[in-house]
This record gives sequence, C-alpha cells and structure tokens, in this order.
Amino acid sequence: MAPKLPPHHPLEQSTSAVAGGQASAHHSPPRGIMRWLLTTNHKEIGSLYLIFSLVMFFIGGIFALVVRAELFQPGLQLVQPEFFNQMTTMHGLIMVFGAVMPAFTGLANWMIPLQVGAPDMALPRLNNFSFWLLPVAFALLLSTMLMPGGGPNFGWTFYAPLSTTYAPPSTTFFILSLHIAGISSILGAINIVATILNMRAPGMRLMDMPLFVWTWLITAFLLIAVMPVLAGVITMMLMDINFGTSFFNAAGGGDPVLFQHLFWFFGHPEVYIMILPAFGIVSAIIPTFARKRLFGYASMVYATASIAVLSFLVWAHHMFVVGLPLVAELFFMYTTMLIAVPTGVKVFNWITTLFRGSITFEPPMLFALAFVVLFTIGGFSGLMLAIAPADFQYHDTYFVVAHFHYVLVPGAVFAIMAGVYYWLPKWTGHYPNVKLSQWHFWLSVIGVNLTFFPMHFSGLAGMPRRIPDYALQFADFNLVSSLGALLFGASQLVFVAVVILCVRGGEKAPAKAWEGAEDLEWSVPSPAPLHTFDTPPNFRPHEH
Amino acid sequence: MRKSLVWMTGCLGFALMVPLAMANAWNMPVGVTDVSREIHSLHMIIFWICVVIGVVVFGVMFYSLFRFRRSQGAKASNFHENTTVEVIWTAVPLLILVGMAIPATATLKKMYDASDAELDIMITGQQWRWRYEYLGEDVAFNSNMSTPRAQIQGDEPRGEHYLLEVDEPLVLPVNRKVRFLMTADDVIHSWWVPDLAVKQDTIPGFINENWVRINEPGIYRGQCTELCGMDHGFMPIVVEALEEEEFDAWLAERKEAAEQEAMGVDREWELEELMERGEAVYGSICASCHQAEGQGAPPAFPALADNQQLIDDLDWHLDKILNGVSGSAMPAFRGTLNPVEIAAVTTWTRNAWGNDTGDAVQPAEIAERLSD
Amino acid sequence: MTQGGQSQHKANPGVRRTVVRTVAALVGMFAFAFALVPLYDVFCQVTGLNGKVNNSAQSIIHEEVDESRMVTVQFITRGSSGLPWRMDVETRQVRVHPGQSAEVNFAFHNQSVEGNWGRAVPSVSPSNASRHLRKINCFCFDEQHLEAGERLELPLVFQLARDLPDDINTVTLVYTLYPVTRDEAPLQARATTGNGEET
Amino acid sequence: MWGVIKSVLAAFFGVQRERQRQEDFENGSPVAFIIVGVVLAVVLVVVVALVAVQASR
Repeated sequence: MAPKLPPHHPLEQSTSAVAGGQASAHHSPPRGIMRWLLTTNHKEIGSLYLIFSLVMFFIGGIFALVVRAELFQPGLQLVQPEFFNQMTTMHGLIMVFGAVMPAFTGLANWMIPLQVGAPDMALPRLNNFSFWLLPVAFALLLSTMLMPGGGPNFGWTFYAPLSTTYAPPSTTFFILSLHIAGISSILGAINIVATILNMRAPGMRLMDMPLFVWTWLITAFLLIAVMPVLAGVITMMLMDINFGTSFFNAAGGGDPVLFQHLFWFFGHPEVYIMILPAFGIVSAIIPTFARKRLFGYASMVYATASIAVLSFLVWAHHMFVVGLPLVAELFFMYTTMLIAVPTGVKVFNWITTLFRGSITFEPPMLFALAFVVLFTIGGFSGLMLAIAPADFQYHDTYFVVAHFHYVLVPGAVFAIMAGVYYWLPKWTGHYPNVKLSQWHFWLSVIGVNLTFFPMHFSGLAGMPRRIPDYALQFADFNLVSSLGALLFGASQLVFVAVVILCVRGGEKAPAKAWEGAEDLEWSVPSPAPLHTFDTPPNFRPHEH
Repeated sequence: MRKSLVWMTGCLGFALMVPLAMANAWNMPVGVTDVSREIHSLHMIIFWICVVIGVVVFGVMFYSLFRFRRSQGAKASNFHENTTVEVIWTAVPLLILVGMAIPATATLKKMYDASDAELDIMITGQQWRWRYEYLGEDVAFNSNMSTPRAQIQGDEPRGEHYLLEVDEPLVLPVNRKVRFLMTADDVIHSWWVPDLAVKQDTIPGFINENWVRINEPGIYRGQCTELCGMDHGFMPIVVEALEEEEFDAWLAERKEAAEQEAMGVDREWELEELMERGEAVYGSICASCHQAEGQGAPPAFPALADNQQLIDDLDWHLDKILNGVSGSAMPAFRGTLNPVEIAAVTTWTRNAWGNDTGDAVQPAEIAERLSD
Repeated sequence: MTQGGQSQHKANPGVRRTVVRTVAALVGMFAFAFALVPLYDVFCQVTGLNGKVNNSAQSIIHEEVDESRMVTVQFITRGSSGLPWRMDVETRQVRVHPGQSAEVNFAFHNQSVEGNWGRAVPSVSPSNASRHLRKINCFCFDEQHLEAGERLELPLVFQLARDLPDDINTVTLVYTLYPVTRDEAPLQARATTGNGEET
Repeated sequence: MWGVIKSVLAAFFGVQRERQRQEDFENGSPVAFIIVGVVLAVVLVVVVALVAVQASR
C-alpha cells in the first residue's frame, strides 16, 4: 500500500544523488525520486532533513558572505543598502528556520527511534509530509527575492511597522512561507513527542533515556508551545497588511511594541529550541570519549526542564530599550540572570565528566569540546547583556551579533557537526576520514573565532547591527571578521568532502563504533539497516 | 594528539589575552555623563567576573584534558554524582548574580529618573533623519547626514568623521539636565550616542523618555541602532555640548534666525534664488530616496524627473510635499520644513532634470495654505 | 514490513492520545497568541506599560486636592503623513495639583478642500504616569470628521490622581493625528491656491 | 506531596540526586509534577515581580 501523498516537485535534484548511496536494500517498489518523495522510513527522512539543512546552510552562508564582503571595507562596493538588508534578513531566516532547526529534526529522526529502541517514528507518513513542506516553504521564501520590490528586508525579527506598513509587496509570501515552515516544525515536534512517549523499548523509563532524547522531548514541547504563537503573530501581520486591521499600527490604535512582545514570547524559547538538542548531543559525546558516565545525569535533565520553563519568562530582555517601565526592566533582568544558573550547571557537569576520565580526541570530541568552550564564551556575553543598564550600550550593536553567533555557530552548529561525526559511522558504516576531519575542525575553529571575536570589540566601540557601511574606526575589526568568515565558509567545503567520502567508503565501522559509547543505537549493525528494532530490543536499564 | 592540545591551549590563551589587551578604542567608552560612567563600571565588573569564572572553568577543563588523556594511560574513574558539589556550583553563581543585580538596579533607577529637567527636547526619527525640537523655545530643525555620496561610493577620499557627520548637530548645554521626549513618524528608530549612554527606541505613535546631563563640552557621535529601512546605516547623530553661556547665546541666535527666515516669507522670491535654496534642501532632505537626479528607486520611491503628474499638477505636487503619503516613506513636511524651504524645494523639483515647468512657487503662497 | 510496522504504530492508542493532546495544546496556544492582544491592553492599563492610555472616558473621582504638590502637564500635538489637518493646543502646558481637574482646548483645522476622517492617538510620558491620568472628556476617544476647511475646538478634561508617584513632576501628553481611511476619496486635481482659506 | 515540591524546586536549581529522581520517576505521576511545576513557576514569577516592584521604589 503506497502512501497517498500529493505529488511534490523535488527541489534539490542533487540531494538524492548524495544520499542515494546508502540503504540500498530497500524492497518496496518506488525507485529514484519517487522513492524519496514517498519514503516513510525515519532513516531516509532523517537523511533528507540533514541534506536539506546542509543545502540551506550553504545558501544562508553565501548570503552571510555577501554581507561580510560588503563590510570588508568602508564604503558601498558590491551591493546597495536595499539588497544588503535583504541579505541580512534572509541569512537570519534561512539559518534559523532552514538550517539549524531542520538539522536537529533530522538528527532526531535518525537517532531517536534508534536510541529508544523503536522501529520507526510514531507517525511515519506525517513525518514524510512535514519534511516535504520544508522545500516548498523555502523555495517560496527564496523566490520572494525575485519579486518586485525585493524580498524581506526588515531583519529576521521583522519588527512592525517596518514589516507591515512599510514592507515590500512580497511580504505576504514571506508570511506564507513562514507559516508552512512553522507547520512543518510543529508536525515534526508532535511526531517526536508521540515517539518518545509511546514507543520506547519495554523497560526503558523516561529517566533511562539518553539525554539527546530528553532534550529533544523538552524541545518538542517548547516547539508545540511557541510555534503557534509565531503563527499567530504572522497571521496578525497578514491581517494588518491585507485586511486593514491595526494590531501593530499606532494610527489605528494598535501598538508596534506589542509585536515585539509577541515575537519574543516566541523568539526566546526559540533560542532554546536551537540549543537544547545541542546540549543533548554534547552530553552523549563527552562521556563517550572520556569513557566515563555523564556527571549528574539527573541534574542535566532537571536543568533542561528548568531552562525550558524559565525561557518563557525572559522574553523582554530583547526589549530593554523600547521604553519598558522600570519594574518590567528589573523583572526581566532578574529572570534573565536566573536562567544563567541552570545553564552554568550544564557546563560544570560536562567539565566534571571530563575530570578523571580517560580522554581521547576523535573528531566528534573535538567539536564537542570546542562547543563547551565557545558556547560558554557566548554565555558570558549573554550574562553581560542581561545587565539591563549595560544593555543600553550593548543593545543592537555588533556585541549582540557576536553573542548570538557564538551561541549559534560554535554552539548549535558545532554540536550538529559533532553529532554528524559521532553518528556517521552508524549511518554509513564507515568512519569519517580523520585527517580531513581535523582540518575541518581546526579551520572552522579558527574561522569562527576570527569572524566573531572581533565583533565584540566593534560592538563595544559603537558599531550598530544591520548597517551596510560603517565609520572608519570599525574598519580593522570588520576586515578581520570578513577574512574569518571567508575561511569559515570555505572550510565547510571540507566538511562536505568528509561526508561524501564517508558515504562512499572509508575505514569500516563495527556496530559499536566508539569504544565508550553505551546507548541503544550502538547495538544495531553499522550501517544501520533500513529497518531496525522490528522486534523491541532487550533494554537493560544501565545505571545512568 | 599532543599537537592538538597545544593548539587548543594556544587558542584559548589568545581568546583570553585579547580582552586583557583592550585599548580604549576596543572597549565601551567611559562617556561624559555620570550615568555613562556607572554603566561603564558595571560593564567592567561583569566583564571581570566573567573572566575570573572563565579562567577557573576553562582552567579545570584544560587541566582535565591534559592530565586525563588516555594516551598518557589515564584510567576512567566511575564517580558521576556529588550533591554537595552540585549545590555549591549552583549557589555560588546565584550569589554572584545577586551581588551583580544590586548595583545594576541602582543604576537603572537613576536612568529612569527624568524628573526636574531644565530643558525638554523632542527627538523624532524619520526615514532617514532626525528632527530636534527645543520645546517652548520655537527652535526646531532636521539633522541629516552630511557625508557626500561620493565618499560612500569611493569616488572621493573618506573624511575623518565618515558617516558620523550631520548638517545640523543637536546642541546641548553642559551641566544641565536635559529631558528627551522621543518618537518617530514612520517606523521604529533608535537614538544612540555611546558617550552619553542614551539609547532609546523611537516608536511611531508613542513617546519614550530619557535624559542626559553632560559633564564635559565636546562633540559626541552616534547612530540609529534599530533597523529602519534602506538608509538605516546613514542616519547619524551628532551632539555638540556647549558651555552654558555659549549654549544660551546659540539658542538666542537660532531663535533670531528663525524669525529672519519667517520674515523672508513675505517678500517675492526670484526663480534663481528659489532654485539655489531648493537644490540645497533637496540634497539634504529628498535625495536619499528620490536620488540626486530625481530618478527615484521604484517601486518604493517614485521618480520625480519626467514625472508627468508632478509636471502637470502643481496642486497634487504640493499636497504630497505638505501632507505626505500615508503608509509610505513620504512624510508630511508641513510641520518640519518652513514655507521658504517648501517653496524652494517645490520650485527646484519642478524645474530640475528637464521638468521645465518654469513655476516659481512663492513662500507666501505656502504660508497662506498653512496658516490657521 | 513498512506497512506492518506502520499499522502497528497506528494501532498504538498511546500515540493517538499523545497526538490529540498535543494538537489541543497547539490550538490552545494559537488562540492564546490572539488572546495576548487584549490581555496586553489590559496589562498596559493596569501597569501603565508603554504609556498606553485608557481610551474610554473615566468619571471624575472626587478626592482631596493635594495642595502641596504642583505637577506640570505638557501638551504636544503632532501631525502625520496623509492628513492635511492642523492641530493646535491653546496652551503648551498647565500646572495642576494632583486631585484637581483641568480643562484644555484643542483646535483642529482641516486645511484641504475635502472632508476627511482623523483620529488623535494619545501617548503619555513617563509611562507609569498614564494610569494616574484620568481623562473625563477627550476627543481621542472618537474618530473625528472635518469638512473641507472646517475648524473645530474640542476640550480635554482630565484629572491627575492623587496617588501619582512622588518622583513625577512633569507629565507629557502627546497627541498624534492619524488619518482614518473610511471611504477613501479618489485623488483628484484641486484648485491651485487658497484651498484652506474658506473660513 | 512535599517530595514532589522538593523535586520541582530541585529542578528549578538544576540539581538533583540520583536516588531522589529514581523515586520521582517510580512513584509520582507526571501530572502532579506538571501541576506543581506550573504553580511553582507562577510563585517564582510573583516573587521576582515583588522583588522588582520593591527594588524600583
């Protein structure tokens, strides 16, 4: 019984070629493109998600490089301000909604059934649907750039009224594409919750689950809680633009600041949506290569829950300069400082896990360690930003840009890469090439720091965000940043090479590819056959 | 693997050394107000707290990485829990943060106390300029970026204050408490001068408040910090802080100049005179959107050159200038330009770039339209 | 095998229950997003967040006038694009005691040759003063229509509550005139000069 | 009940003992934890808000 799905047009022709090599022992009839269009297998859908997000990572990265190239030196050389604004906006939207979130969903698709001992996701056809919404959404989003008046140019935070009354005509399509992407993540989240809660191997209690599963469970709840709020906000925008309502329009009795409250009520939990699964990945990798149980497993779970709850109480720290009353400023300053505590607990736990371990430095470990260091640096600048009076100086400067890029690039993105290196042997049956991986790692680390560290200084010295040209005193910092960005961007080509080589061949990996790895996924052969755990595994709750 | 470690330590060292080597141009300015000094010291305190925590945490981490390498025969131990340690490392950061919250609260309260100001200034953000009104003093003017486009395009060498210079700076007295009332005409802007530690969003339809008391005379520069459309990067702020007597003299002079200008309304202006004035007004107010040659940037910014409706219909043309276009970047200039400027710029746009209507719009005519 | 696996999961009542619950939560959160709009208004009025002003008439509360304090109330009027009106206030500022009520007149003048609808949107600074400002009579509650060249004078009657925080000694009330698009008149050519002079 | 509250409080701090969480996940129903969690979150909001109001005076 072939699942009945509307025919979709494949948007990345090349994608199937890359992943086509693996899992050829499929016995159901559809072949070629149809097979990928109709697949309901969690591993294939996981691969599709990962490839999609890699493509988006490069598209968003090219946009970032356009931005960095324009900022290479003072003056307007390559692009005009109008296009520059589209580049910064699209870079943000694509990286957040197209690269980081789908990458985590892809890892979840691949690994959660394997880690809980389930044969597939709970809702396989829904899984297929939620993936194929994504290419549609992003094709639509990218196509807005070709429409008259250009694509979205109001920043990824799309503050009203710049994004409503003063927006280009294509904004309606931007809203539509965001709706579709939002539905995709919601459906993905429902699927993940349903899988985790109902399909665990017999005997596996919640507290026996690997942390990646735990963090994703909490992330999925966050998604279910806040994606509808985003949908609500953009629906209000749509109504303001097309149906003459005045949610955010002062002229009609609305309030532009309301938009920011609603957006950040979604937006701050969204930040954690992009980092909690990263915590889970790192919490799997560090114990593996330290050959020592994760320190404070229970605390890690509790701290994740705590962060998730607190993330709903801090949104207005993005709005310290919009003119909030003093009481509100104090409230959000205090809650923001509080959230630093459970985050700190996690870092301490990782480091204590390393302490008196037996440590080796395989590629996944390198990325995980860099994550701990560089994410913590991002956390420090976050702590500084929490101090409301000082935020009056930091807000909307490159200091903020440095902060969230430290959290998202060597934070979320490095964790994703660590996860990919960690699980590639399971996916392909081969170890990734060590030499190339190390090149990728060191070039990335150097590139990331060259790009984002100087931004702290340019921000403190007074350079605002989202400007296409800048005063001369910022020139040196920007030059270094641009060179670093080029290095970082180029070094991701090495990553692609590693992945392709690893799919095609390389040193064979056994079922338990890493000596210290303990979770269920290492009990199935490498590469993981298309169908695993058709009969539930014997799960022995090993002491966490 | 030893090599990796050396590398990693090197990188960390680099990351830690750089902030230590911070020179002034690399750090937040101390500024010239009491509040800016307090903010700077909060910034430095929290920065050093982060550095200390960082040194401890990364110190332990790199010690572990170095000491417990398997290549050196490290055997993993099996501990995985210690409630005492966990409680300590939860409680200590909490205490540090409480300690940090106290001075931060005090500074914030100070920043929010705009009472007893001696001078009120209304700051209005507009795509893409600032307007300053000295409330109760009948002095008001627009402040536009004065960096020539040729410098931005690289056709001319860039000046010292590239992108941070304006035609009319906001002039303020030192040692007087000045209250800012801030709003915007179109989208949200944000008025920021780092040396004054004032950053406040200007929101259409709503007003925000902030205040400053400058301690030292001087020229302080800043920029718009909220993305506000195409020329967001090109709406700088310049504040000129004068000694009190100098400021009073300046204010009196501005009042007189405004009166002079008002008198100019009554007389008949020659076409050339209007054109000369109009070109200047166009250059500072209109050219950023409608472009130097009037070609515009459709669809957002319509062309003025060869615009048949403009050429045929003076009244339509004046209506657009005086009243603006709702929901677009075209503001109403009825309140922000004086009749002379409006007449001049109308005349210029009706006669430049081949729009040879020959119309000379008289200031008196504009004044009559706007009179109550 | 895929099919077998699928129907097996489908049959799992736990999955169905989870899906039903999460979808219910989704719908709830979507509705909550819209509920936040009125909630925000209520919250603003209660806390004075953002200088939003209660847009309905309040009744005067007779309370003892606090003779010991004087508060300056400033008035600022602003135009906006698309509305050819002029709005003036008879006095730039008044000084009142908390508890005392005062009346100030605002003049509106439509300087175009056609009738338009407009509305004056108020905002108060400092924002925490807004809930201590009672407006008993205000043009800002309604949309106004002015015929071509029409003039209109409307009073604002207000009272500052006695419990106005001590540190507030100046309250600024800003009105921004916005056009109201009702039955939009087509843009037509107009007579050349003296349009606003039909008084 | 007290045990549930203690566990949720521990969650807010992010510190929990292995033995305690074993008990949590064997005895308590998740509903109790969620309710207590929400209540305590509200309490936290109120406490922080009161501190903020007090501090702003």
